[in-house]
Amino acid sequence: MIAFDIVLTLGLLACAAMALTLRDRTASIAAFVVAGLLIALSWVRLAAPDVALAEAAIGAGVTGALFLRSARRIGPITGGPVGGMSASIAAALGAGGLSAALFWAFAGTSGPVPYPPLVAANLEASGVTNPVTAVLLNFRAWDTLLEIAVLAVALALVVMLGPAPVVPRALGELVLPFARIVVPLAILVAGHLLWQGATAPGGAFQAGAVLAGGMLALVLAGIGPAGERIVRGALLLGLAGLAVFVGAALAAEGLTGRFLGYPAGAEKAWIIAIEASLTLSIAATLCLLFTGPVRRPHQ
Amino acid sequence: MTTDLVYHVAGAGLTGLALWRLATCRDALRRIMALNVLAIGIAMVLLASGFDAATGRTDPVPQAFALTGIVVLVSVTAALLALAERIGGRSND
Amino acid sequence: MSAALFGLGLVLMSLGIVFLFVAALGLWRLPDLLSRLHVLTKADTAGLALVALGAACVSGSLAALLPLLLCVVLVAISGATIGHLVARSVTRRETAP
Amino acid sequence: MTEASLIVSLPLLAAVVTAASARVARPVGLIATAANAALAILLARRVLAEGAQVTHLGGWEAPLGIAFETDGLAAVMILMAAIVGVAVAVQASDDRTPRSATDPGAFWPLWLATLGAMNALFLSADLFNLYVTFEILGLAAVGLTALTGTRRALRAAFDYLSAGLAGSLLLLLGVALAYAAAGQVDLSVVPALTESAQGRISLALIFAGLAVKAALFPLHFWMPAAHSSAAPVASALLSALVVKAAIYVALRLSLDGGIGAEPLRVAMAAAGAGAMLWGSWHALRADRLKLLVAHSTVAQVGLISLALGVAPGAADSTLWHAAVLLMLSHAFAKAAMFLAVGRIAEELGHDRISGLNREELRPGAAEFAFAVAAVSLIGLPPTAGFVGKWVLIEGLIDRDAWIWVALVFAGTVLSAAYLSRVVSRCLRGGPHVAPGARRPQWRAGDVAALGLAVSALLLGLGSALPFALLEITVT
Repeated sequence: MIAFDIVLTLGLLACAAMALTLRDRTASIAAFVVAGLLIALSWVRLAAPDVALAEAAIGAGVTGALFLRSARRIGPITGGPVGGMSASIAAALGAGGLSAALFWAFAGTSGPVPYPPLVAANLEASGVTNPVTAVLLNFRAWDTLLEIAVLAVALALVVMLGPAPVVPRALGELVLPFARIVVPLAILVAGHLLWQGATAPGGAFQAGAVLAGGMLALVLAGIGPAGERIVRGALLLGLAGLAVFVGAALAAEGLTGRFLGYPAGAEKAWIIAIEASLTLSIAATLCLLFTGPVRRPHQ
Repeated sequence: MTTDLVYHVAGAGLTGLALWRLATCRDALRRIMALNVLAIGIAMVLLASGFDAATGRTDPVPQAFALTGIVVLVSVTAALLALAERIGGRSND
Repeated sequence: MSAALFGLGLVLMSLGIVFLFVAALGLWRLPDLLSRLHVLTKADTAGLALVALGAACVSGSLAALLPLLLCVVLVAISGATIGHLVARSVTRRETAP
Repeated sequence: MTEASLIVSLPLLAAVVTAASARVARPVGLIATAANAALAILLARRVLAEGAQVTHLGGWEAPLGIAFETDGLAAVMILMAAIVGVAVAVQASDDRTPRSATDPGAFWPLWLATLGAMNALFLSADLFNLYVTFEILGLAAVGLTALTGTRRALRAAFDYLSAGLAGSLLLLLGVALAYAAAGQVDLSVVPALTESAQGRISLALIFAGLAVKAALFPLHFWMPAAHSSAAPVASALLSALVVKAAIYVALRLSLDGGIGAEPLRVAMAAAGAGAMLWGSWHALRADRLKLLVAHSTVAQVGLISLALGVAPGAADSTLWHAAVLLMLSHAFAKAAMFLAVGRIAEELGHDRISGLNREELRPGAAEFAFAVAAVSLIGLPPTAGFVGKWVLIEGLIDRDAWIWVALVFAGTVLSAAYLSRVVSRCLRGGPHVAPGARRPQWRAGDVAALGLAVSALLLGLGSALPFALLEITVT
């Protein structure tokens, strides 16, 4: 399998290099998305299927869509390189030296010690059997709560900046049936990912991203109700995730005396309930980060 | 030659590639993309460090870090792109 | 039985890879966008379906068949839709003044 | 409920409410800021009475879980954020203050998210968790920069966010290497990191990331534009608080690292000296008031970083206590200064230094607040700036570090020079003010600026309290 790893990483590096050097915006973004998918494959090879799912859905999917949206609005690549050929070569040498140093530093380390046995020993008490979900929603739930806060702040920021909203246009006869198949499937898959996250790869982030994909298919197909009230509802839904998570953390402290300490025996119920609300909130947030808020009247 | 070594090389390579681009390019969108590649490179060396070649398993804690990193990155990318659009858009009117 | 299934799976997967390879070749060699789209959508979908079918045979479980089937269906409909969208935007651009 | 969990939850909840409804944003924001100040005082009292506390979140002990370390240093920083926050909130709640052109209510969720992230950052005892708090802080701060919606502000915000993201990624790379080298990422691992080559590289990467975020010379390139083009309330927060978060983490790591972090401290001191000279030079040449104050932040951050760099870790606490006092003094004085500059610019209609003394306008409360804040920044008695510099120089003389003493003096003289450019113009009543000149009206902004400037003065007289708190620091 080493041969496969080598081919995969070579392809990955080639795609990343294309994404960062091609002069044509669309081609560069396409290379970026392909690189994202190859990275998801790399995560599978590194025995991290949870990360792979999130990378494919968020890293390649949502980020790629965001880039495509902005590329259309910003226009072609402007401004030459900084400095001339010699500056570029100097930068290349510097970056090459740095990455060699990094490789030396990372490859010279001995690998994991304390965490895996600790996670294994406490997995029973965490309420779920997928160790990654146990880390994300129980052992280090505070990290995850703050991560949801990052999403919420990004949402507030994008709403404040008010980029031009994405206007759905008539996209032809095939998009409607496409959406009709994909949207219910997305909801189904999201629900499945969410539920399965407790025991197998999956969870709120992956489910939320898939759900966001379905919602975007709806928006782009121009189906369903649109307008200020829907966007406002999506905004509230996006923000609600953080409120629910903080509320749950405080409620848990009220019950057990420990911030984010779920009551014994009911951990799984708490985790699934938090994850379910996070899924909806993440989906709404990702969707709004793409479509933007309603254009404000004074602009 | 083990799996994690291959990915250590690739992660370090992605990091270097991104740093080179950040140093030599002025285009806003491309810089944002380079930052994304940089984050991917970091996630790759992180996960490769957590990979245990003997058991074929990866430490769940860095997996959680990488997942958090992906979500944080998409948030910041969306904000950066919104800003870039406003800057680019304003110069036209 | 399982050995025969395994062999069949390998054959199907190889066939699928040939299809995908032909699609890639077509993408490289064919002259214009519409004919490229033509190979991409058809040969790709067929290639993927064959690979998935082969993988299902190799794994030999019905439970694995379901997600694979889902993959094939999703790729088929999204491939068709995207092909349609690309072709449409190209014809629009060409007919527009 | 403990103060620690409430003080991190409350601002985040309030941020959600204010983001959801612009109508209730102002009252909710004011109440939350006031409640945060009350909680900060309770927290500090508890630390004084019961000593440092460690809370294991969710009951999971580090390294598996994340711990809140509520000690004297954290309490002092939380109090600092709370006090500056109250003043800024008072100024922002004034209806007549010109605010965002993009969204009138947008200030409050961004400010409350900043507050929540800072409280979380000061309490956190985990490297990866620190990275996540920095991301919230960075995004919210960028939002504050872009608040005015002008093209210049948006461009500065973009540069700020990309520099901030690069800084965060350096930090993350350092954390990843710390994980690879030591297998865990809680702060107790820092001493072990100083013992291996990989660990030292990881700490260097983390410090480099922090230097970008603290705008430490020579990685300060993004800062003057961001701080001078933002709205006054935003500049006050960015300059007084957000920059301090990175300095705080550097201090924490330097204390935890002990003797092994010596090379990093030397680098910090050298960069600090460079920042002091560079920032002062540009402040001397600035033609706009806000730009002068922004460059002065570069210089002052340099002074603080110099003080942290020469402090020999936890063993001898005098020098780093002095550095913390300088941080507090700079937070109050610089916030007062930005708020005052906002008011001055509002009355004059511009912020060119050459046009500060106009015949038809008498100096008002804002000018007075600026002068008091300047006295504190320069370090004249009885201000906190004076006490901080006094303790610093005394400690440096004790160890015969005459070069550093000379640099601190040079920085002081330069700060006196560039600040007197403004103060001399502000406070001259004299013949060139016409007899019928009008006085500027009193506004909430004047009260906030004066309050902060006076706090910086009083802190000098009451510096026993922060010193008492700092004694209770876990290292």
